[in-house]
Amino acid sequence: MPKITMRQAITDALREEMLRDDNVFIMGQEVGVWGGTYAVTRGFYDEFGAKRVRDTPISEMVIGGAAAGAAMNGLRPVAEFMTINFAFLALDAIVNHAAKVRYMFGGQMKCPVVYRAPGGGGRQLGATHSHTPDVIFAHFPGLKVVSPATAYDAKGLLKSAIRDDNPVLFIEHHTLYQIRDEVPTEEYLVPIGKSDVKREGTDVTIVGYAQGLQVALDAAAKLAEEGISAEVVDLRSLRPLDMGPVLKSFQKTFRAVVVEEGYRTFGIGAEIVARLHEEGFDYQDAPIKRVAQYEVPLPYSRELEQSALINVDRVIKAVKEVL
Amino acid sequence: MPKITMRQAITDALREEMLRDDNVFIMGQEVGVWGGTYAVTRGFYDEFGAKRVRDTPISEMVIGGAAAGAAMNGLRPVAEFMTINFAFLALDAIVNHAAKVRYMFGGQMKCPVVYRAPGGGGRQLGATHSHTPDVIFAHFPGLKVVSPATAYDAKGLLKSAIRDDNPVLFIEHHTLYQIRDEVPTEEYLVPIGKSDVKREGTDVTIVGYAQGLQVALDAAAKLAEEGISAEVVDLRSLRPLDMGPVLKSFQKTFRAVVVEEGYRTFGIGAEIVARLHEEGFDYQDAPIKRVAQYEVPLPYSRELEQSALINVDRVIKAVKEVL
Amino acid sequence: MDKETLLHWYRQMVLIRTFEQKCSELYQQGKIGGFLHLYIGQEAVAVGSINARQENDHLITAYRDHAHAIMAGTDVKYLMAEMLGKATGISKGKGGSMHLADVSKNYWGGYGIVGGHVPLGVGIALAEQYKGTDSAVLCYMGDGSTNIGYFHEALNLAGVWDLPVLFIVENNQYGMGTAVERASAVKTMVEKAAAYGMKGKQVDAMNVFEVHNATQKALQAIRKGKAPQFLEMITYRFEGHSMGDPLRYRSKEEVHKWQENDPIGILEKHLLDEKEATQEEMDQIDEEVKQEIEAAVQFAEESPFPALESLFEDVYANDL
Amino acid sequence: MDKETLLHWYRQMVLIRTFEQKCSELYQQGKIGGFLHLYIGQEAVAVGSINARQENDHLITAYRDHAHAIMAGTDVKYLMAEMLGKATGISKGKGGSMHLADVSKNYWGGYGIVGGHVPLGVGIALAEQYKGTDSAVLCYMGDGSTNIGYFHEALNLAGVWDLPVLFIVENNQYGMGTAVERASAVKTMVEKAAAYGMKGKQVDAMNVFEVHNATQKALQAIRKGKAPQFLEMITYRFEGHSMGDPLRYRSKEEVHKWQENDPIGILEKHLLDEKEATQEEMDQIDEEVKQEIEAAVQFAEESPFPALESLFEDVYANDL
Ligand SMILES: Cc1ncc(C[n+]2csc(CCOP(=O)(O)OP(=O)(O)O)c2C)c(N)n1
Ligand SMILES: Cc1ncc(C[n+]2csc(CCOP(=O)(O)OP(=O)(O)O)c2C)c(N)n1
Ligand SMILES: [Mg+2]
Ligand SMILES: [Mg+2]
Repeated sequence: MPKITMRQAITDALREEMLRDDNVFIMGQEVGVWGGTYAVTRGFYDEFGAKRVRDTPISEMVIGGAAAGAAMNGLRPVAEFMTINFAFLALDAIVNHAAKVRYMFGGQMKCPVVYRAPGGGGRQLGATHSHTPDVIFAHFPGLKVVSPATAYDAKGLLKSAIRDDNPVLFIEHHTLYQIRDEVPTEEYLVPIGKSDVKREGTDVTIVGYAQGLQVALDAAAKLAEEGISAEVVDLRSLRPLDMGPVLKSFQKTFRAVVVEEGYRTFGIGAEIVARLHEEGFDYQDAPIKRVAQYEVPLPYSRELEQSALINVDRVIKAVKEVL
Repeated sequence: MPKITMRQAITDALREEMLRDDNVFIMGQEVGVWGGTYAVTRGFYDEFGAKRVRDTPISEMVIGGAAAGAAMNGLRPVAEFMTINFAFLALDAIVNHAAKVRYMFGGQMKCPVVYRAPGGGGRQLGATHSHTPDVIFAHFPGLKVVSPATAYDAKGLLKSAIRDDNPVLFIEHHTLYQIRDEVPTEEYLVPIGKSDVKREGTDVTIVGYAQGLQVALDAAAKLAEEGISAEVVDLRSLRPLDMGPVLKSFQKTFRAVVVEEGYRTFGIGAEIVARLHEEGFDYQDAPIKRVAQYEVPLPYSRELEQSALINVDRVIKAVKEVL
Repeated sequence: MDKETLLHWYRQMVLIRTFEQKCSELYQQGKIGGFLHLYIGQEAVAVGSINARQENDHLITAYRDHAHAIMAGTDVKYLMAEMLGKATGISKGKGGSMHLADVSKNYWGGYGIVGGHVPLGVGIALAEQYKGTDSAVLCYMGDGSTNIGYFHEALNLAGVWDLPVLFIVENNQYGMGTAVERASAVKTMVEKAAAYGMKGKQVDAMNVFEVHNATQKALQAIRKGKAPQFLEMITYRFEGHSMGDPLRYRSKEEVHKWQENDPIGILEKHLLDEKEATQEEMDQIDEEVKQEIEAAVQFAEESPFPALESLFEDVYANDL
Repeated sequence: MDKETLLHWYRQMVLIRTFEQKCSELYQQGKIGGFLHLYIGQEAVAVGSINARQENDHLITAYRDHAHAIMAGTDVKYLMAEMLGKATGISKGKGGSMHLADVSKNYWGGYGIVGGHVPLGVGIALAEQYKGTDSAVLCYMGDGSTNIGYFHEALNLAGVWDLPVLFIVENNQYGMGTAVERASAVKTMVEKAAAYGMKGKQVDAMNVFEVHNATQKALQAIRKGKAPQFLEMITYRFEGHSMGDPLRYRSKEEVHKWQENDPIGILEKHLLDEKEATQEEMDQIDEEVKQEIEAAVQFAEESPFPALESLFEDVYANDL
C-alpha cells in the first residue's frame, strides 16, 4: 500500500466524495482561488468550478449557518473554518442550529453538514490561534466530533462524515498534515464512533487522539526500548465516544495514561479518567494520569510555547508513575 | 439576619458596588428601561441614569468585546447577557479577548470585566434557550467562572467579581432567583475560588454547585430521614476550581456523588471524578457517580424536559449505589 | 383581487388573531409554558406576503412564528397541540411555541436565537440556486435582529452570491423594550439593506394589499434578477413582547394610535366600502374560525403527552 | 507643513519599510516564527493618520500591526525583540508579530482574530466618553474584516452611543486572496459606513498628505460632533498576505501598477519637487534608519529568551 500524507488523504477523500455525489460541495475562506490555506483543496477550483468550490467572505457565523441551511435543504456541504479558533464565532451556528434542528422540530429535518477545521498549537501562532478546543464542541449532543491521527483514518473518517446524515465537526491537527502512513487505493470507510487500538501492549494503556495519539505512539516506541509494553488506543471520535476498546485494554493492563493536546481541566482526559474509574473500577491498580497542555494561553516564543505542550517525555514520565 | 432572595442579593450587590465605585456600570439588553429581564436591575435606570445603566442593541459580540475594551481602559463594566445561551455568540470575545489580553501582551493590561449570565433548564424554553454550558467557559485559563447556589454566596461572590482585576463570568441559575437565605446587612465578600461545605455529614460526599447544589441539599435532607449522613460541598467557582474541601470530605466518606445540571459527557463532573480519582485514589471505596442531564437537546414539553433533568430522586439513587 | 381571495385573506387574518388570543388564554391557564410571543397587530405581514409566494418558495422566521406556520398551511390543530407540548404537535412537543416548523410545506421553522435563522435561510436559498430551481426563500426577522452579526454576515453573503432570498424585516418598532432608534444607528431598515447592495423598500404593513403587492414585486425581481431583495414592513405588535412584559417602554396612547390602524380593521373596511362582502359574511367567517380554533384546542387537549422514551429520539438522524 | 515635519514623516515611512524588510529576512532565516504580515505599501496610512492624533488618542489594530506600534512611538528594539520571541520584547515574547502593544503609548495592540479588536476599540472609546475626556480611538482594520459580525455590531453600537471612534478601514483590495468584490456585496467601504449613520470618506491612501488631512478632519469632527467617523483608506500591500502566500489571486502587472504609486516614492518626489529636501538628506535618513534597525536586531539577538517560569506569569492579574 502506498504511504501518503494526511493532507493528501484528506484531499483525496474530498475529491472522491465530490466525484461520487454532486450534492457535495466545499465552502470556506480561501478554499478556491488560493487552494486552501493548508493546500488541502489545491486544484479543486479548476477541477470543480466556482459553484462547488466556494470562497466565502470572512464571516464564520454565516459559514456555519448557511452550510447548515443548505444541508437541511438537500445538499451535503463541507464547510471549512480556516482554523478551529475561528469556529468559536460559529459555536452558536454549530451547536444551537446545525446540531439541534432535527430534535427541536421533532425529526422533520436532517442536517448532513461537515465542518472541517484545522487546529492545534505548536506553530508559534500565539494565544488566539493555537487552541485545541475540541472538548467544548464535543460536549453537545446532536453533533458528532471526529479528529483523526493517521492518514488512513483521516480519509476513511472524512468520507464517513460526508455521508453521515448528521452534522459532523472534523478537526484536523495542523502538525499532522505531514505525517504519512499506508492508505489503500481502493475505497474504504472508517466508521465514526469507534475507538481503535493502534498499538498492542500489556503493561499500560495509553489513550489519545489526533496529535496526542502520535505523541503516545512515539512514547510507546521509546518505552518498548526499555521493555515496557504500552497499548495505545486512539479515540478517533470524541462524540460519540467509544470507551469499549479503552476499557478492554484497561482491564488487561490495569493502568492508564490519557494524552491530549488541549487543556487538562475540563478536558477530554477528564471524561476518559471518569469513565475508566466508573466502568473499570475493579481494575484500577494506580491513579490514571493525564498528560495535557499547561493552563496558559499559548505564548509566541518557541521554547516557551513548547514547554506548555505535551511531549514524549511527559508521557513517558506519566507512564512510569502509573507502573 | 434577614432572609432575602438570590435575585435581591444580586440586585443589592450590584447597587452597593455601583454606589461604592463610579467606574462600575451596567450594560446589556433590557437592563435599563425594562428593568432587567429577570428584574435584577429594576429601578437602576432611574437611580443611576442612562450613563451607568446602558441598554444595548441585540449584539452579543460587541457586548462581550466592548465591555472588555472599557475594562482595559479603566472602567469596571458589568455586562449582562440576557441568558448564557446568547453568550455562545460572545465566546470569542470572552475567551479569546477578555481572557487573553493580559497574557498575550506580557502583562501590560488588565481586564476587570464581569459578565453576568442567567442560565439553566427547566423552564420549557426549548433546546436553544436551556443550556447549562458552564463547563465550556470554565475550560479556558485567563477567565474566572463563578456560579453561586445561595443568596449569601451570590452577593458576596458578585461583589468579589466586580472588584477582581480579571474577567469573571458570573452564571446565575434562573430557577434559583427565588430561593431565600440569610444575608447579613453589613458588607461582606465571598472569595472567588473557594469551595464550601454546605452541609456536614459522614457517609457520603455530594459535590455540586448552583442548581445542582440545591438538588444535592434537598437529597441530603431526605437521606438524613433514612439515617444516611451526606456531606454536601459547593464548588461555587468552576475556575479556579478548589478541590481542597471536596478531597477532605472524600477522605472522610470514601464515597462521592457529583451533581450538575449540565450534560454529563465532558461536563463539570468528569473533572471532579478525575481529580478525586487522581488525588484521592487511596480513599475510593466505590465508583464515584455522576448525576447530570441526559444528553439530548432539552425539549419543550414539560414532563419530557423534566425527565431529562437532574432531580432529588436521581441523586438519592446514586448515593445509595455508592454506599 | 376577487371576492373569494379577499375573504380568504380575511379568514387567514382572523384565524391568526384568534389563534393568538386563544394561546394567550391557555398561557394564563398554565397550559402553555416557556416563552410565548404573539403576532397580534402584525397579521397583514404574514398574510400579505405568504399569499404572494409560489408553492415551492420557502419560509423561515424567528420565534414569533405562529402566523407563518398557519400561512404555510399547517392545520392549526397540530400547532395548538405543539403549544400544549403534545405528541401530536407539529414538532412532537419538542419545539413549543418558538419552534414550529412544517417541512412538508416548505416552512423551516421558528428559531429562538435572534438572527440565528437568517444564515439558515441563506443556506436554504443556496441549495435552491445550486439545484437550479426558481424557488425563493422568504426570510422573516425583527427590527431588533438587524443589529446582530448574523444579519450582517448573512445579507452580505446573499449579496455576494446572488442568492434568491427575500429578507423581510418586520419592523414593529421595538425589540423587546428597546425602540428602534435606541438600538440602531440608522432610523430605517432600508438604510441597512443598502450596505449589501439591496435597494429595499418600506411598506405600510398594516395594509395587507401593500404587503402583498410589494412581496409579489420583490419575488418577481428575485426570479428575474437573480439577486436578493429586502422589504421593511412597518408594523406594530399590539401585545407585549412576550407574556409577562411589564410594558414600561411605550405609552398606552402610542398603542391606541396604532390600533386605529388594525390590519384586520383595514381589510374589513375595504371589504365593506368596496361592497366586496357584507358584515354578515365576515361574522360568519369569525364564527367558523372560532370553531376551528376550539376544535384545535380540543384536539390538543385530548392528545397524549409525548412518551418519555421519545426523549432520546431524533437526537441523531440514525441511531448511533 | 514645515521641512522638519516632512522629513520626520519620511523617516517614519522608511523606518516602517526597513523594519518590515528586515522582518522578512529574519523570517526566512527561521528567526521569526508563526505568522508574519508585512505593511509594505501601506505606510502612508499609519504615518499620515497617527501623526494626526493627539497624544491622548488611542490606537488599536489587527495583526498587520508593526507600523502602528512604530508610530505609537515604541522603540523598534523592543518590537524586534518581540519578533524574535525575546524576554525584552514589548509583549515579553508572548505576543509575537501579531500581538504588539504598548499601553504606555495608548497603543492597545494588534489582534489576530479578524474583527475581534473592533469591539475592544469601541469599549476603549466608551471608557473615554464615560470619563468625559476629549480622547478619541483610531481603530484600524482591513477590508476583509468588514464582512464579519464584529464589524457590524461594533459600528452600530458606536453609532447608537455616539462614541469617539475613528474607524479606519485599510482597504488594500484583498483579504488574503479574496478581492473586495468577491467578499463584499458593495464595492466601497463607505457604503457600509452609511448603515451606521456615518458619512465616511474615501482617501487616496498612497498619499500621506491626503491621509493626514482626512484624519485630522475626522478627529476634529469626532471631538466637535461627538459621533464616530469613518475613513476608507485606498491602499495596497506590495507583499503577500503573510509569508508563504502563493500569490495566485493577483497579477504581477497589477502589483507593478500600484508600486508606481509607492507612498514613500510619492513623498520623496514631493520633497524633491518642492525643494523641501535634497536627495542627500534623504539618503542620510535611509542610512540612519538602517543603523537603527541593525541596532534593534542586535539588541533582539542579544536578548535572552523568556525564562520558562514566565509561562505561568500574567495569566491572571493577581496570583490565584
Ligand atoms: C442572540 C439573542 N439575544 C437575545 C435574545 C433575547 N431576545 C429574544 S427576542 C428579543 C427581541 C427581538 O426583537 P425583534 O428582532 O425586533 O423581534 P420582535 O420580538 O419585535 O418580533 C430579544 C432581545 C435572543 N433570543 N437571542
Ligand atoms: C475570525 C477570523 N477568520 C479568519 C481569519 C484568517 N485570516 C487572517 S487575516 C485574513 C484576511 C483579512 O483581510 P483584511 O481584513 O482585508 O486585512 P489585510 O490582511 O488585508 O490587512 C484572514 C481570513 C482570522 N484571523 N480570523
Ligand atoms: Mg421588533
Ligand atoms: Mg485587506
